[in-house]
Amino acid sequence: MESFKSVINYISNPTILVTAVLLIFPFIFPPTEWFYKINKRLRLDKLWTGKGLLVMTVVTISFFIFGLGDYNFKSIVLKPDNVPISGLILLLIFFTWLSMSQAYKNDALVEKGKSVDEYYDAPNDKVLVWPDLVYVELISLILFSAFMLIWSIGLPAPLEQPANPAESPNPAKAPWYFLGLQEMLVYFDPWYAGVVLPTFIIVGLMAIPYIDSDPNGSGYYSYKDRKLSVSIYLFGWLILWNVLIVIGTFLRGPNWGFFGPFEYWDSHRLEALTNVNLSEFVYVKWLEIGLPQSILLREAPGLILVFIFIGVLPVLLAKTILKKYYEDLGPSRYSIFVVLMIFGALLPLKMYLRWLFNLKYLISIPEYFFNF
Amino acid sequence: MSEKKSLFEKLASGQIWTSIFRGGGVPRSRRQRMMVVLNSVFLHLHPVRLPKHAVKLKFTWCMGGLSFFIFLILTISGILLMFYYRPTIEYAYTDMMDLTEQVPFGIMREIHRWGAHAMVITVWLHMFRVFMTGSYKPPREFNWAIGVILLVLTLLLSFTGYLLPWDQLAIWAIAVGSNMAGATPFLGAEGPGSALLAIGDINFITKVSDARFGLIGGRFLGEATLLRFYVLHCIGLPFIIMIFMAVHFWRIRKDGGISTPV
Amino acid sequence: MNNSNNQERYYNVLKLNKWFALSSILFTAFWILVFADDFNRPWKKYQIDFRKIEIEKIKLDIESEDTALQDNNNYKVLINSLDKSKNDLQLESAKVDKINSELSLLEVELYRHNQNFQFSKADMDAQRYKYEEALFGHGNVEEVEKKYNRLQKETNNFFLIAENTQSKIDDLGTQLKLINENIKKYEDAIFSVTKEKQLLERLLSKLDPESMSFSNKVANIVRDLPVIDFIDPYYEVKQVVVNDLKEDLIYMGMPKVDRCMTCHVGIDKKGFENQPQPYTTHPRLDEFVGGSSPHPISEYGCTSCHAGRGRGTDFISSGHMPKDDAQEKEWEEKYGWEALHYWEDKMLPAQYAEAGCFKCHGDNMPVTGAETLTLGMATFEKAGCYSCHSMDRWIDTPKPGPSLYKAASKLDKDWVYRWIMEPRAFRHNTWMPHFFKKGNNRSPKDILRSEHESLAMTEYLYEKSDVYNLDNSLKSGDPENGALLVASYGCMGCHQIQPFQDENYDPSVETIRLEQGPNLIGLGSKTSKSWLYSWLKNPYSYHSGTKMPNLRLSDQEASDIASYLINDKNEEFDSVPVPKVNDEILNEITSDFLSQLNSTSQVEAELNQMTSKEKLVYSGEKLIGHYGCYSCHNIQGFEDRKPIGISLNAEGSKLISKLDFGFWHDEIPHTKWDWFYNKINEPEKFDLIPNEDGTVAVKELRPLDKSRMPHYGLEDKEIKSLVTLIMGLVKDEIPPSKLPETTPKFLAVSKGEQFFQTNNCLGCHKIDGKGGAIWPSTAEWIKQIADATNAEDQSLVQSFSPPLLNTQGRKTQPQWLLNWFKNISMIRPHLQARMPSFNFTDEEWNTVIAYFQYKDNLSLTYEDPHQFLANSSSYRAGERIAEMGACNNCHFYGEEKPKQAALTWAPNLVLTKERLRPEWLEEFFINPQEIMPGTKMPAPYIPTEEPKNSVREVWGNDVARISSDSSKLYYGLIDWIWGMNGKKDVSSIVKMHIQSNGYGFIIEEDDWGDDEW
Amino acid sequence: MPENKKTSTISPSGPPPAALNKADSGSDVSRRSFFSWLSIGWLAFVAATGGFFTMMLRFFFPNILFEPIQTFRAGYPDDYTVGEVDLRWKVKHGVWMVRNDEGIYALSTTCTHLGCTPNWQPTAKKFKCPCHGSGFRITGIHFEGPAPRPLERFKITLADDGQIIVDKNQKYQQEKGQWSDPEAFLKV
Repeated sequence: MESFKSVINYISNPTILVTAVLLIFPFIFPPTEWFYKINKRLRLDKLWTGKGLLVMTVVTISFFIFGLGDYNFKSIVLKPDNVPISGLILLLIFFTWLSMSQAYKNDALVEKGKSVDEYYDAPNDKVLVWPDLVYVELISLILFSAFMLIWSIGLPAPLEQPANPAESPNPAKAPWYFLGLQEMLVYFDPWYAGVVLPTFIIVGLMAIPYIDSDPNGSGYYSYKDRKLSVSIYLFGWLILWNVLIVIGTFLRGPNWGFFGPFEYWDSHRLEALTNVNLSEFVYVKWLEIGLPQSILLREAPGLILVFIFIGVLPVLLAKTILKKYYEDLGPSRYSIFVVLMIFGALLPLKMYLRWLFNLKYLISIPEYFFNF
Repeated sequence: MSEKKSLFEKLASGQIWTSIFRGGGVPRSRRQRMMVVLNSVFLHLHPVRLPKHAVKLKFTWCMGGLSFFIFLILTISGILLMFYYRPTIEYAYTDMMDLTEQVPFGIMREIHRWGAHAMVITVWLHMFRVFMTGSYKPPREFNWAIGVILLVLTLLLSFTGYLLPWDQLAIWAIAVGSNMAGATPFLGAEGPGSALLAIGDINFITKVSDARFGLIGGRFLGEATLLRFYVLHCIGLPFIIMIFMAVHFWRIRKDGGISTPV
Repeated sequence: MNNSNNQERYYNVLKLNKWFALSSILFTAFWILVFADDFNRPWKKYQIDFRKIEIEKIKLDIESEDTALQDNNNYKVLINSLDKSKNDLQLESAKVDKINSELSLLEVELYRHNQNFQFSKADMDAQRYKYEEALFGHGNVEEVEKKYNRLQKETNNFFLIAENTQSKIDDLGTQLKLINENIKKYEDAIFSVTKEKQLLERLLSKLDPESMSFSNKVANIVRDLPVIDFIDPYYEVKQVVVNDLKEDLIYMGMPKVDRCMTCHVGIDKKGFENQPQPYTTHPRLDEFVGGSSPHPISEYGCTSCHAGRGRGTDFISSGHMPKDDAQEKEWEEKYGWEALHYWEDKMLPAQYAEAGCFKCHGDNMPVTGAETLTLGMATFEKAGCYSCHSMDRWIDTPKPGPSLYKAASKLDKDWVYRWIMEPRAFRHNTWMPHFFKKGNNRSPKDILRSEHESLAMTEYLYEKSDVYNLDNSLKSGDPENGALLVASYGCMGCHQIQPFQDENYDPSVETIRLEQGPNLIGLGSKTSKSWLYSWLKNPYSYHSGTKMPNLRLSDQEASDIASYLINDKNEEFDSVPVPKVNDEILNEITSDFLSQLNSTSQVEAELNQMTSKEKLVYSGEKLIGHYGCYSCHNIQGFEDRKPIGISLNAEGSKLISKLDFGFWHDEIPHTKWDWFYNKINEPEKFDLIPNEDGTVAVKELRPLDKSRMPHYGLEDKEIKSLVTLIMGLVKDEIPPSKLPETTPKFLAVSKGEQFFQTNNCLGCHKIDGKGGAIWPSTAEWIKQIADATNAEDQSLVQSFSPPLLNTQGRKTQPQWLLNWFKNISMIRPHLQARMPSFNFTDEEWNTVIAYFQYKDNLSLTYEDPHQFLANSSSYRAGERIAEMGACNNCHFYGEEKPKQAALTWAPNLVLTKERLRPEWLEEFFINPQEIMPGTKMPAPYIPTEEPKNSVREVWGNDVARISSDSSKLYYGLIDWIWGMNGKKDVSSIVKMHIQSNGYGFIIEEDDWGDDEW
Repeated sequence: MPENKKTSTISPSGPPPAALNKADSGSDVSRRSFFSWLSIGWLAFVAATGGFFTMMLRFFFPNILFEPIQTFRAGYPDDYTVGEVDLRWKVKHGVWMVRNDEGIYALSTTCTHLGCTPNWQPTAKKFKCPCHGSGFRITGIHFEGPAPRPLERFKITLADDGQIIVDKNQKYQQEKGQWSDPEAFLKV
């Protein structure tokens, strides 16, 4: 039992968790034909059958039930504001399954040359709204209201000590839906994690219909025809966003240190902070000449690297791997798409740089609050 | 039939009823069923007829509808809470305690709080569903963008409401959030580039003039912050979100109703 | 037309475009106006002006600093030396460069080593946690421990390396420092000389655009531009928030916010004293506003004293109020001034500004520095306002008027009638107010009724009067001697004999002291000689609570004084006829009161039953109740009555809407203070109706409904002082942190001050320069017994007046003081004025003693008596000093009379050991003038400055041994005084001497002075 | 619009109807004014709207603030002795003022362990926390006991009149390398 817990504790470490997710993800949600074939070969599409749902649900629920036996797990999961997130996990599993199972079903129908489930022969196939839709809606609303009532009775809303601006709780956490952003603060400065990145997310989301110009797959669940777009979306939303929220909520304890779900939140625990800026790597560790006085010179390595990543890489990609997309999308759509992708990719990239090299910042100009 | 009308039927054919419900009577015929939707200010959000799959819960998950419904729940419970809550740092916390313990049906606070969480989740899932069915594709691109704005507004509504209990949970969550505003490039006192906006010895982006100040109304979280968040939460953001919701719903209909396979 | 119809148009779009453009332009223009309007704030011009004034001042200051520097030779020398050492440094530049390059290399190294150390330490710390966790049972101890030990070693190693590098750097740094030492030295020295100037220049560069760099010049303009003037404006609203002082919002208190300094920019800055308002410095920066004053602006704000609307930032909205009509005119022209509507708490005009002091310092008397308020409090107390208007502050103060329990034995009945009718006709400066012949009861009919009312009250007083057994030992007195005694025994500390009003009368706290007792004129009309004699012999036998003390007069003395005082009669007053009782009017008065409780028929019946006398007594009692006579006087049958007036506890906070301006709303400015002024000046004013021609009519009121508040005939200054006090009677709740600290000292001192005030101690004594109201009378007496020249000699007047009480606490032994208070004996042999015997309780005397003690920061009641050895060397030294100093010239040594004339006599030194504290004596010896300004006592001469040999020769060995130590010498003197024995009471000797030899005033020439000593 | 074009091309070929001609010339004039009026209109409208939004924005930055004042005036540099810890602001403001050879810094009196207030021990030249024995040197650097990091320093500047101003809003932590900030230390 204890060893199982410590295994869970171990593998829920962001390093391992994120790596695992990154590795497994493309096989479950294949972005390209190649992955798709392997997905089929590994019979991973079985996940989206009734049995798959059963397995996933049973595993998740039994994990929760098992976990609730543990004091530490219980005290975190049952914190009133964390309860919705547990619910969210279950809902996500269910709705991912729901959409994917329908998508795979439709894919199969399309493959057989049949029309998809949602296909209808306009206008004959229409039904009147009254009473079918209105009634269903009414029932949903009543059920939901009933659910809200029981939820409200069963779980009192939290009210902690009165506000004390002089003493911050450890850890101080943002509302759960922003914990993804707060988790990014570990790797980026607030100007990026808190301002620029959210702006990119919002803009990126709004830009989706303008970048994904493929008219296929409108109005019905499908996967095969939209592999890349769906997998990118699922990666961004399901993984980056929700997994970071889960990590931020359940696995971050005092001093924003990592704690496994069954670990005690010991505020005395220390983590060795040995992070180094790129400029220090270059000038102090390798060249042993000390940091130059001039800021530009000092940060030159980082600036060059970032320039290559943002300025040169898209061009290179357009010429090589992404040539097809470049041609499909045209220069303006392509550049928006690639910039968004690149900034999205910065996050995992920076994570790994931190984990592997203890890299603090690529560019560090604290004089102007500019750390990147 | 004409001899023996039930009480309800009598009522339904009377002047009062017919003046209120244009269609009159129980909608039985196809025409009546259409009219009932067309003639109701509330129901005519819907089209009269729909593709079959649009009625299927399996397809819609009812998440958009639920989001709107929760918004209504939050509006009502929020208005009720406003009767007992004073947004000052002297009273906010104690009013919250009294709401929990003394106010009749103080469960309104739980409904409001959990409703808020639920709304974030339903809006997310709604977006998820819309993406998975590819419903953002032309001609619905713009409505997707509106939807994204609605998502952001939902998060902001929840975020502004988070401060109002004025407990440790509230102010530190907002502190974490609002400190990020202080790091806005150029416009935040601790953001990159703000130091460049200076002439001579005068710095133009300081703690009393940056984005964070505009958000929280002070250098620290305090009275002004609480009031600002309260006004935004109760009036400002609901006002904006309602405008966008109206556009969102309007555009659903104008963009050809629920998305269908072409 | 046709065309547009085809396009389904009604309006011509081109026209609409024009309209659109025009309306948009209008819209934009108005937006610009909105911005201009918002930008244009009334306070800005004051800040702009003040900035100019400030720049001018700093420039002047810099100029004067410059001239000072130019005259400073040291400065020139320093500059030269600095240049020289800089040149010297040039020679060593190679060495410096070498060190610098070494340093930069080492610093890189140190950076690396430090980082290694820090990272390794971070690892070690993390590992230590793991190690401890392992010890707790989570993990493999051995493995973790091994790693931990390895890291520990590594960390230590890195630390040593880093430290080593650091010490190398330090060495080089020291070398550099040594090379630069001289330069630094001179630079520091120059800096300390020019610091003032540099500061001023720095300040100027922040203020004066001409002294700014170009970019700052731009910034200076940009920062105050519209819209962005929130970022870091120069011109801004300044404010002070005082959370624990509350703005009185009638139904609740809100934290005080004062923005006065937004326009009064210089209020807390020194050096703008001569600028006009609003730029001037606060006139009492040491007391108020200043950061180190007891009332710093950050903790008290402005309106907590001055009142007004502190949040306002323009002239009108801040609630400025003019001090008089002229100022009102001026403001109306200059600012379009009008009174601030809807704000109760308007700013106090200059003459009432001290009202603000009362709410915190009301327990003190006097309120130091607040002359008007103090006069107001003294007047309030003297006039006995508190007895009708009950007040918490004066709840324990005795009634101000004389007791009338035994009135019949004291007063002539007709006199009483006339007195009630018109007190000031008998005594022009009496504090007994006029109830009759006021504006609202001046008609012949009213006067007739008033006469009967007076008769009735007189009748009641006589009917109910107790018996007083007169002292029968009255002798035939000598009025001339009586007059002399009155002048010399100290009567004039509390009384005056002033037949006529002084034309230069200027009411002050001092003049009120002289009115503690009545002006002793016309006593022959008022009372009898035998009563006066009995009263003088023992006032307490007549009324145990009287403030008049017992002067321990002999029978002869008392007879003399009585016969002197009784001689004065007021013939004019005596000639006022006493009317016969008119039954009709008496019935009317009686029935007015009877009908308050009874029906008309009952009243009739009652009236018919009563005799005329019964009616007089009955209505007399009712009238005394009606007019509230019992509030000030002890009157039989009114012991438990409550006072008739409203409480004034929070009168200053009363809403102005609750003050009835009657028909005077156009004549009297609509302010609280003007209402109060008029109410005090002419209490019946609001019963009157002003006519166009300046005459007044009286409102239609029944006699008992008329305003009863009596007329005091006060001077303008007195009324203003009273208004100041009343404006200070506010309900504000002041937190303890803002009040004067209620230390035992504070409590004792304020209690003592009040006791002194109530009992008029300062009528005779002077303490810290205040009091001594008796001095002019003393001078008058000296003129009588000597001549005008002597009377003008202030030191002489001082020496014949009751003693100063400076340092009284340090001076006397408390136990002796208490005994002496209770059993007075002579101390100053030459003094005629005598300390009277008061029948205070021990508690009251302790109030006085505690006041003295705490005032002098002493809290020890019991002290060891001074120890000394008679005939010790020290004692003998003292003896010698006394001899040399000829103490015997003035002081009694027991029975041994002083050598000089009685004029200069001083206390018997035998008394000293039980009376004084040696510590104080030493202080006194060192500088008598400092402690008792004007004293005749010289500092005893001691030979501290003289060479030992000559001291030995002249002063003897005992003094020489300690001649360099003044303290030892003084203590020798003290020892000697303590060793003195002999007769304590020398009063009979003194009496005999003065009777036979007189005082020995030097009448012809005025060469009496310090030279003799 | 194309109609207009047509008429103007037609007109030279035949005698144009007077009315049409009139309308044409009129529309030519008004066309020019059409652009100018409309553009002026829009320009003004946009400016006015800009004014409105500027007002909205400015509205959120009040002219006065009601925040507790965290700064205090700590007298003149000369009031402090070199090498000594000044205790005069300890109780009122929670600040130790220390002057060394080069300048003055303001140390927070809050122990970084659990927030007790250490005492300055002049003989041992250290701040010693009475709660758990943490020790700090005169610089504020911790050297004994459980304190995890050095004491914090406050922002210290010189006012225009030469007085020291300590601003407790701004903290400088040594472990973050902030002590080298020019405002963490007042050079005298």
